[in-house]
Amino acid sequence: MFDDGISRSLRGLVAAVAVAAATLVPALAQAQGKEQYFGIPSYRVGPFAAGGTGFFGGIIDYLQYVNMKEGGVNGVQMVWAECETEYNAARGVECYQRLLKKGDLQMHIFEPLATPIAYGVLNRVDDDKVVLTQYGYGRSDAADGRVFPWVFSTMTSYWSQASAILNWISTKEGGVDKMKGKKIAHLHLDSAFGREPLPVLRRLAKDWGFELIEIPVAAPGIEQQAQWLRIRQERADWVISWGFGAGMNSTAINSAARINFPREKMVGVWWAGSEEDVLPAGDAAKGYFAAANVPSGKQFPLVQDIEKVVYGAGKGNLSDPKRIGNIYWNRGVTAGIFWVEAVRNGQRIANKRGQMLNGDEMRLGFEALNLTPARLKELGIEGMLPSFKLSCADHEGAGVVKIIQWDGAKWNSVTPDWVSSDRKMIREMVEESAAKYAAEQKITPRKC
Amino acid sequence: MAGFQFFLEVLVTGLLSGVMYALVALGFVLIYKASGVFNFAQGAMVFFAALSFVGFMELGAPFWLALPITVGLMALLGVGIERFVLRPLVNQHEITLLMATIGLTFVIEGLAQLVWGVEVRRLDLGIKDQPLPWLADNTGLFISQIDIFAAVVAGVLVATLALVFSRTKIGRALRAVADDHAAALSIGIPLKRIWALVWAIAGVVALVAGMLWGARSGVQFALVFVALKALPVLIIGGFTSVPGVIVAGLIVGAAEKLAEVYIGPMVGGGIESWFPYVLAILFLLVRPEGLFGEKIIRRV
Amino acid sequence: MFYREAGQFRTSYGQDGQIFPLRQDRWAMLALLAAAVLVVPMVASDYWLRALLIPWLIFSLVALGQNILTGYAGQLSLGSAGFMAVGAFACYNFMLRVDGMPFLVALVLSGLCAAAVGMAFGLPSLRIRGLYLAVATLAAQFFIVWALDKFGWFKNNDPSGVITAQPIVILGMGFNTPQEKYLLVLGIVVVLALLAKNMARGATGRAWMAVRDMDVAAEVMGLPLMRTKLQAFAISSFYCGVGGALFAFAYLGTVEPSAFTIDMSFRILFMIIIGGVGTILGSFLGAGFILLLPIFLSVLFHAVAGKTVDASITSAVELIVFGALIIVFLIVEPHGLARLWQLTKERLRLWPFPH
Amino acid sequence: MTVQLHAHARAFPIGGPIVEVHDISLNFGGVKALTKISFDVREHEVRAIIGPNGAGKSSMLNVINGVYRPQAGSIVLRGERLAAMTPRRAAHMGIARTFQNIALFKGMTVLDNIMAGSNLRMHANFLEVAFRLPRALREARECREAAEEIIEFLEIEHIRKTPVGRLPYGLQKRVELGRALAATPQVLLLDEPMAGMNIEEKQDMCRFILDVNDHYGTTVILIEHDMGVVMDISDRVVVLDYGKKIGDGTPEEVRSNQDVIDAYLGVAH
Repeated sequence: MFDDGISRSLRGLVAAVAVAAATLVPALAQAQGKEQYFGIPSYRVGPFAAGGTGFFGGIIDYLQYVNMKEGGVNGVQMVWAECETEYNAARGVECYQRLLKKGDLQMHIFEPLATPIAYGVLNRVDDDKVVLTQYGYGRSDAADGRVFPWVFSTMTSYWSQASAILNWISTKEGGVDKMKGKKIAHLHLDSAFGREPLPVLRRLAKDWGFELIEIPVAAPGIEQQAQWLRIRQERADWVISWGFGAGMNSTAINSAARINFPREKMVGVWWAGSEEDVLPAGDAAKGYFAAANVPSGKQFPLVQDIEKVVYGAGKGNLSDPKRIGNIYWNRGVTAGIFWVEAVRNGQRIANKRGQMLNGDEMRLGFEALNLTPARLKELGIEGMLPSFKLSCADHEGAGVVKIIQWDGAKWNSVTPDWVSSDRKMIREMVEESAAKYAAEQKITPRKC
Repeated sequence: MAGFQFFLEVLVTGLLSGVMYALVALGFVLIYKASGVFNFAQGAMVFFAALSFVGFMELGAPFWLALPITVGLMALLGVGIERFVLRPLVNQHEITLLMATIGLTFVIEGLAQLVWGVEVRRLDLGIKDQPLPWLADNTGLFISQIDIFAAVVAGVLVATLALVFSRTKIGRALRAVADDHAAALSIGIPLKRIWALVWAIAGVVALVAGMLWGARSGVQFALVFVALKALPVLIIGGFTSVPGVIVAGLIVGAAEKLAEVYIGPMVGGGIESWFPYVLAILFLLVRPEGLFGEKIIRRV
Repeated sequence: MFYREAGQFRTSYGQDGQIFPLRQDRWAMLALLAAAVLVVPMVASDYWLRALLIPWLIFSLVALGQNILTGYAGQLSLGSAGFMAVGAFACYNFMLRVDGMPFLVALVLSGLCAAAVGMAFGLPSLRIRGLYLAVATLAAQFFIVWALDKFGWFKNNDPSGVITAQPIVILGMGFNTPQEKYLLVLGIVVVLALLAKNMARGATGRAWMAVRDMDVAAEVMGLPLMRTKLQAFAISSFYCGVGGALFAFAYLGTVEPSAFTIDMSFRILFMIIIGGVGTILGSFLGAGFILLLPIFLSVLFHAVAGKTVDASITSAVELIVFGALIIVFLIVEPHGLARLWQLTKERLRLWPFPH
Repeated sequence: MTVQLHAHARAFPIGGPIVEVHDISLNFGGVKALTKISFDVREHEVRAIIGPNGAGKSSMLNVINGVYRPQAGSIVLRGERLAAMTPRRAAHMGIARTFQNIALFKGMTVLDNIMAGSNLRMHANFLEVAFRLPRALREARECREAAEEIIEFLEIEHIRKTPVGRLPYGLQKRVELGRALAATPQVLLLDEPMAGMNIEEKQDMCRFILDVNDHYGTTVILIEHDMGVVMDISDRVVVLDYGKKIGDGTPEEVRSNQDVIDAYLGVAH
């Protein structure tokens, strides 16, 4: 990872780092035997640390579980190294580069759970042969695998989510035809993330004839008085709360309470749908809805088994085991499942059973992701993930969400089955946007 | 709803938010007045204070116990900062001091997350964050109880501080220090002790602000950002004036809310992030020394 | 013994005014440059080039800009990241909308855009000074990011609200590999640093410092305060703008406006305070310190405690140590690394015969 | 103390009025600093302004080179009537000055301070400087040469490269004089050039002032407390008291002026 020659030629400048590098070598030495290596760019400090510790904790716990339960994938141990990104692009890129190599091991999957970092490495993954997964964030048009061979917006993109949320609202209202004349406020963080679903919302507003009220909130969003006064003045029927960070989301709920806006008419994006997002609001959050790509809870056999096997052996990653089964951790576990499934597929496809995979094989393995109902049952995660499969062209797969509701103590799924998005419409928009990107970047889409 | 009533509502909400800003800005002023340090760590102190308070309560301490403990802790923190960060830096350039306090921000943030973890917590002061029923029924104005509570607390706090400064011996010493360090020293005022005291007080003010903000939007890292809300208040009010920040807080709060509601939609909204700063600049161009700040006369 | 000026006489004012009056310094500098150009690209790993050296050079450039404004002209500003953003997005749009636009021209133009914006936000400096000005310049930081974020045109209406830098091609030669990008950035930074040095030690620099040290006296000598201050803002912003463009094109590749955070502005100011206010060298040292220290800490902590201690703890401790080190440094050497370097040199001159 | 006074014939005989002050009134928010002050300064002469503390001496200088703007009255500079003077205008019209409490550029070396003094003769813009184009280089060399000449004249070669902040008070005063001279002024305003100096330093300073006056023919307007010095080196003296002019004339005349004696010489100094 650190090159001796360079540390010599630059001793004066950064001898310090070189020293660190030296001390690091023993840590690398233990990388022997058959191991599949993963880099984990976590963020455990800063405004989003609550999510970071949960999500990356989940991934680590699952990898740990696979090792302990079945001795890895066909005997290949899962190993990983962690790096603190502070949810910051520059730090994230440094982590990416640092994690890329671990001794003679190579990183083949990168999941920063941070849009700025994902963008920071977007242009590097092709050369480095790294699969960049954006689990529920990032470019929606990355769903087009022909333009983005190495980038995956698995399993549901922002666009699909927006469409799915509206589908659910329409069913609550009693059908799409009932949506005419309704007022839906899109309360969003005033950033690229907040504006991403606008194309979908605007289009559906036109098609369905409801009125879309776009209300941005300046970061960090702990002041929303003005916005909610507007919502009240406009007499919105529904509010889609497209926020990020516990500060903004709990404030949104509180502010709704301040004007007696019914929480049962609020639907949060999945970054506004974790325990951390509603707890600070207290009782005000009762009845608040949110979209979820993964529901919370310990009812899933896998979750219970991880608690038994991993935490039972005191090898758990969460400092507070009470957080097992909550949204971010569950999401992390499923992300881990994607990785391990990709490894299984890769070994099968490249028929390198029980051997390490290289970047291309990992990519093929991920692209071959196919979670059939049977497979979900095997894994013990029925209802935790939808059944979906990826393909060369389709890097999104599911495009569905579950709607969950906060009862004051925990999240409950109000939709037993997954709410689907308008797959056809979204796909059109994805391909259009991806084509524009390809043209701008002079990329020739690959054939599928 | 009637246009004017809505305007009124926006205005009142804005004024009440302004009180919250002023509460944070107060800590800055106290320290700047006494030691000429622009303490950027105030935001982190707010976060740390609230987090500690909730932390102690989670450890089982009842409210009436957690409060004094946290007060003590904050006082201790303040004294410690004065002793180990600012005393060694005394007589340094103001930029150096500012930078030191930003470094301090990292330390406090790290400390808070190290000790209490990163989980988001809620703080229940027993006051509902819901509109006052009778006000809503009679006037149709929706004003949150906690905002009014916050306004009252802020008022009490300022009043007490004003009293302490004007009536007590310490207060007089404090004002002497604020006016002229050298002179204060010469008449035998223990400068260091005064500074330590001020830092302690600032710590307590941070606690109050932290509890109110925490009760509104949860006790969590985002609290450090309230400092950014306080800065424009500070320039408008003047770094050295307690009444200044109160008035400025009201101005900023009201102006930013009105702007967001009435100007925002025209430019796509979300202008709260910068509007107060632009307001502050315009203000400065008219009154470079701020609302109540001493006029700077520069002799040749 | 070897670092001695004995026997070196300056016979003309021209010689006396050189950047490196001492022969040894000139050689050392040339050697360093030669190594940077010839050796580094050969031996440096991708990690070093892409994650450390390129960002270090870019931030040195930005710190240089901040130093011109704050260190030389004495105007405390917290808008640097905002001006970087202007440069980055300007460069992207020039490349996008003018086909056949040469990269270097786009780079200069984006610098000029930043300079224009910088001057606009520098206007308050004519009435406000010190911390008040610092807080006022935050308006630049927030407003610029907001505007770039808000209006799709700046990002060619990308649905994700990001720009993806076009590939760099100069005279038909593409700069794609880390080595090539590193050399490009190095070249630009060296040239701009040289120009900055010339300004700083010339009449321009004297005017800046005069305004910084005693503006009334400067005015009485006939120095136009307004023009001098705005000039400093413009030049400083130009450097920030070019730095921002390189940040997008040679470093990150895909950027969203919110990547240019207020935190970045603070760190840039840190760079010059730690490195040395009013020194060119300090900008480089400071950028290295602020950029590499956290990385060094995290590498170190993972090496030492990575396997045993919970990562949440190490991350928090990293933060604490980083802040503490900065404070300690400010206490120990308020004049920055450059001053430290200067002192060691003065000792060397006497070595081995201390007086 | 005694200094050889204009023993030889002056290289620059005293000419007509170069600065005329007409009915200048200045007040800071009610407080009257100057009331209806009028006097003139002839070319090449050394003109002193004396008076007790708070007599408005410094204010008078500040009015002359436009730092303060008088409420009433006007200034005539080389026959040109100026209602409002600005510091820059004054500088461009050949007025340079030193300050009562030293206003040097603390962060810069002696050399840089003095070179900065001649900025009005630097015409190269920042780009020329950055790229070291011919004009910039030429001006830099000339500026340096001029500065060295002044440094030699003021006998401060040994501290050429020292940051002025580190210098003793007396030397700082001298450097400040040097910085003013670098502008090659026609009129030189000196605000208490000898305040807080010991005898030798004062003698040196007197010598420099007279030499400047002799060699360059620079008109000097100076404020000074030390009566001895004033009487020795100045051709004519204006006496101010509480913002009013109470005396004007040669040192001898002033010395014998009753008002002056009462108001000024009377009080112990």
